[in-house]
Amino acid sequence: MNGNIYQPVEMRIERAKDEAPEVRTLRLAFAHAPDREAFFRRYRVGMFGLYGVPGEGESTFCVASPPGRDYIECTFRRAGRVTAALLDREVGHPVTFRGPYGNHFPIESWRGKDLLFVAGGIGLPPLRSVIWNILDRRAEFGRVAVVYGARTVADLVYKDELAGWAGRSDVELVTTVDPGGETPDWKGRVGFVPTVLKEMPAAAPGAAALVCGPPIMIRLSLPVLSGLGFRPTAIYSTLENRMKCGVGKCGRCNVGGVYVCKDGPVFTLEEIQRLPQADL
Amino acid sequence: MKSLSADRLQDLAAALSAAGYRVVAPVEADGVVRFAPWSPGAAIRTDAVPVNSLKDVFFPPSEAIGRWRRSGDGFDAIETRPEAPKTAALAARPCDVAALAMLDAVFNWDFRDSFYDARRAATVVAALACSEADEECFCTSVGGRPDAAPGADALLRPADGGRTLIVEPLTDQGRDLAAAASGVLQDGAAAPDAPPEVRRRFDIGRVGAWLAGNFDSPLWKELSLPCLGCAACAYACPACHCFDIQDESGPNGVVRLRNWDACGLGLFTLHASGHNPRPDQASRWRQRVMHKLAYAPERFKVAACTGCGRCGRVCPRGMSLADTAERIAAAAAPAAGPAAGVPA
Amino acid sequence: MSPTPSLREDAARLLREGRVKLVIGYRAHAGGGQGPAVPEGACRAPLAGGGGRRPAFIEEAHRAGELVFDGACSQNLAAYLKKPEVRARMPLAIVASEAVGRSLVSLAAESQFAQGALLALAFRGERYEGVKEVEELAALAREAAPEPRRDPDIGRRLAELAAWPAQRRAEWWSARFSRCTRCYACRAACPGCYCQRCVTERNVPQWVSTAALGHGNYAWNMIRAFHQAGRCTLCGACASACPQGLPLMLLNTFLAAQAAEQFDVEAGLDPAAKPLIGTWDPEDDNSFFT
Amino acid sequence: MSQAGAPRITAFVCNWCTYAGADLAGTSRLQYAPEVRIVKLPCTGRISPLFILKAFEGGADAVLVSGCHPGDCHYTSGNYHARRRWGLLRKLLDLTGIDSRRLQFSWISAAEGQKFADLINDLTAKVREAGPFAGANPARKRLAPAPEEAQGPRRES
Repeated sequence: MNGNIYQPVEMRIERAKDEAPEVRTLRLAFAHAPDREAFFRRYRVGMFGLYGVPGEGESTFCVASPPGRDYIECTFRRAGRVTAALLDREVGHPVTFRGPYGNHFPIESWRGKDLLFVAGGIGLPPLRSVIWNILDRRAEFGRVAVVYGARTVADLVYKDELAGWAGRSDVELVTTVDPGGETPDWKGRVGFVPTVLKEMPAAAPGAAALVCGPPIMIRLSLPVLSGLGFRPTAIYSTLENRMKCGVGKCGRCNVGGVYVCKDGPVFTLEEIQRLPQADL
Repeated sequence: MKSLSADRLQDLAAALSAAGYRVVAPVEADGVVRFAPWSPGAAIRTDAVPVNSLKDVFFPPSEAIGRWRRSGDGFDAIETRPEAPKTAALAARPCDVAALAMLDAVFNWDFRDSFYDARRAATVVAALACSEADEECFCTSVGGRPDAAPGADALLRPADGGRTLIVEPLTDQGRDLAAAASGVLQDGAAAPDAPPEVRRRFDIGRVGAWLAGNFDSPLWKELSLPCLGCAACAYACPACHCFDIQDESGPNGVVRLRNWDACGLGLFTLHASGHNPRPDQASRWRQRVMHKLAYAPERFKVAACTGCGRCGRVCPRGMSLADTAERIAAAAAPAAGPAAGVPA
Repeated sequence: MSPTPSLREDAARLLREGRVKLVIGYRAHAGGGQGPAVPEGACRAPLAGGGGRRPAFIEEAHRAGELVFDGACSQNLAAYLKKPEVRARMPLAIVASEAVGRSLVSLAAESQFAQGALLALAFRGERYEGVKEVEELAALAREAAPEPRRDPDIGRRLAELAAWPAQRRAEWWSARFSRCTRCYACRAACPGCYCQRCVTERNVPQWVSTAALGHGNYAWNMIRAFHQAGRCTLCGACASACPQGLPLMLLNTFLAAQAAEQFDVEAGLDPAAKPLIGTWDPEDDNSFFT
Repeated sequence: MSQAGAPRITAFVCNWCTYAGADLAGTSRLQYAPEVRIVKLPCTGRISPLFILKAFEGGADAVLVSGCHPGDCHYTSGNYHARRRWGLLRKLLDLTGIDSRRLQFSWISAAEGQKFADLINDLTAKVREAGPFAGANPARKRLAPAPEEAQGPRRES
């Protein structure tokens, strides 16, 4: 039991899909079956991993795909050295992975309950794993509504999946783009997420809301969610602090008494509000 | 009672070296006393607090934690093991030994860090009780004392006015060490010297109470103004343990290194997007103080400060954790008693 | 007569009249005293504690009485001009020893603060010279040091090094650089190291390894010194700040001497000086080219 | 071709003069030592001290920096700027153990193919005489990614 906890496993890029400008989804297959089994034994939606290219480093993103697949997916935007290196890798190339790390959404406690997903831009990936996890077990949950917005139509990620969800009768999907971001053939809404969110039905008893996106969107959405009847203990989000180790050692993600990599990344609004200097 | 003439510490080191230990001790090079590998002939300095701490033995400034060989478009991982030779750390100060509780906790609280653990397991720590304290020392303010080193494997206690060191084994490893050095140890009584007086600078309880409610205090800005944002304090600190992970490549392969890092450096929390949740030195200095005296006690039940005073000794601007804690304790004072000016 | 009363009066007046928002100076450390004698080699940056002197940041006239000045005020306060928190309080005044004064002149030459944004409460030795604009500070500096001042001891050590074979020099420096922990106290303490993002923190590509290992430490110490060539005023702040006691002043003095010898440049004397690196002369030394 | 003990020489050259000179040496079929690796930059003004340090870090036995003669810079003054930097840098590196046998500077025009070939031959001979730098190089990266890499033959890359 004295292995190197910083040693990643080898993955192979199975598919690469450009979602939006400089935003790509990689589907990664485990090079070795025991690594895959170990991963899926522990993986629950909300957890994150460190994706790497030896020589460039590792970068932290959520796992954007649900359990029950034989691969994992991540969606990221070009930001620094590691994401640039990941974007350079092609299908068939190996990359490295460590994880899953962190806590997860309390999905079992939501059985029979309504769920409202609120996402902006590149904030959809952390919720996408939850949405698919729910859809995989659709009958166990109540109503599922998704409000998703981006600055422009081009910035919407998972466009194919959005089309798929729009066509389902058991998912209520509202997509919106910021004013000025629409295209002539845009069929969705025009307006900011918090504005569109106001039109959603009030929370049913036990309903949970999951919010992920730019800080300003989250900040403005919270009062709207309160207005809809969601209590701070029923609103969930994920924190994206900078991390290096992912395993509660390097100190980078420490905020207040919390190590985001261990105690998070999933927090309720109530927990986030107790953190000092939370970015909300 | 086993003891050793104080001027025979080098002989003790030599005996341990002959017994297969790598000896690490305070030795001087170029006018600076550092905790470093001892080599025959080097004087072991017990009169000066080394500029670096015992931490370096277990958690070096840079070490490899991963290796790959390139092959085509891919990489072959090469197993990377810690370098952990059998080591004796001699004459570590009680404050340095006390910090091991913090390091042990963070490197093992969930995932176990095999690099740290291997060296911890391979190292026997023989502490040296202090016979002097300077104005930066404040172990007694954070629950420590200069003449006891819980967590050490053995204690060298000055006696007979500094002429003798009593060797007190505290663990089996310490007894092994004493056995390995039996040739240079003598039997007989010695009178332990009185420990030095280490001034109590602040009430840790009062500081903790203030920290709990003053995250947004304007005092942070004031306290942090002299700070220039380097990592001298953190790297000298026996309990600071933050690190960075960086890859270094060559034509044939890659080494992944873990390098020390510090919350006082502006880039520590800078996101690739350009956003920085700790955008100024006030928030960074607050993080350092909070982490040591509030977050670590809350999470690990141990303060990440043992009062060694190195931060005050190395800071280019003469700042120190003790000064900050003193200021905080003073700020907390009015609230501790009946609030002044408030009608009963 | 002690200079302190007039220093305090000037500082209070500048604040009261609203000419500056902040005065940066020195105060006595509350803990006070020199403490017990420190054994040779003990953990202590030589000037860090500064004989019980600490930086003081005074924003209210009534606090000007905290200011002190004497020979123990050795920290180079010009380094604070790097801090955004300090820059936000311009115009400001700085208590300027000769060393601080030269740093300020050098920073003025590099356009690091706007005209009128900074006044100096200038000292020559321990004699108070009054409130000075940068040009007057430069005149003081030229008057105080008509000839370049170099530490003769450092000169001797450099001559000794120069006489060694290259391999011995490499080994000698490697042994010293091996102690560098990359705490960047040298950079932090230096008024001239004001890049918002230091070259060692640029990682695309990573030119300077951040590892505290031989190659990273060599590259870092070379680049730090080289970036100061022709700019360093030899105040010694970097060397005083170095917890490991690295002989940084050997590098700085060597480069300052080279700058003087090759290009007739002496930093910190002329606020209108053109930067050494960044300008050129067709007559520059060409002898090392084949 | 690479052989054990062959000196590794990195040459940073400008695009307009020295690279063209090297090209001329090639098209003129002049023989010169093959150990030099040429890195072409737009101008000597672009050759940062960091490049030179990086070359030594990576194990160069010597570094050559070469560009247009003074007055001939394609960008008017790039080589003048560079000359000033190197006047200081080479002294600093010399002080710390990288002496002038390991770091050389030259001006070679597009017409000077013969000068380029001669220089490379001369430099190579000098570096051979000085011997491998590895042991004494203060800038050298001494991290072995693979344990066997340290002893293994250098790979052509």
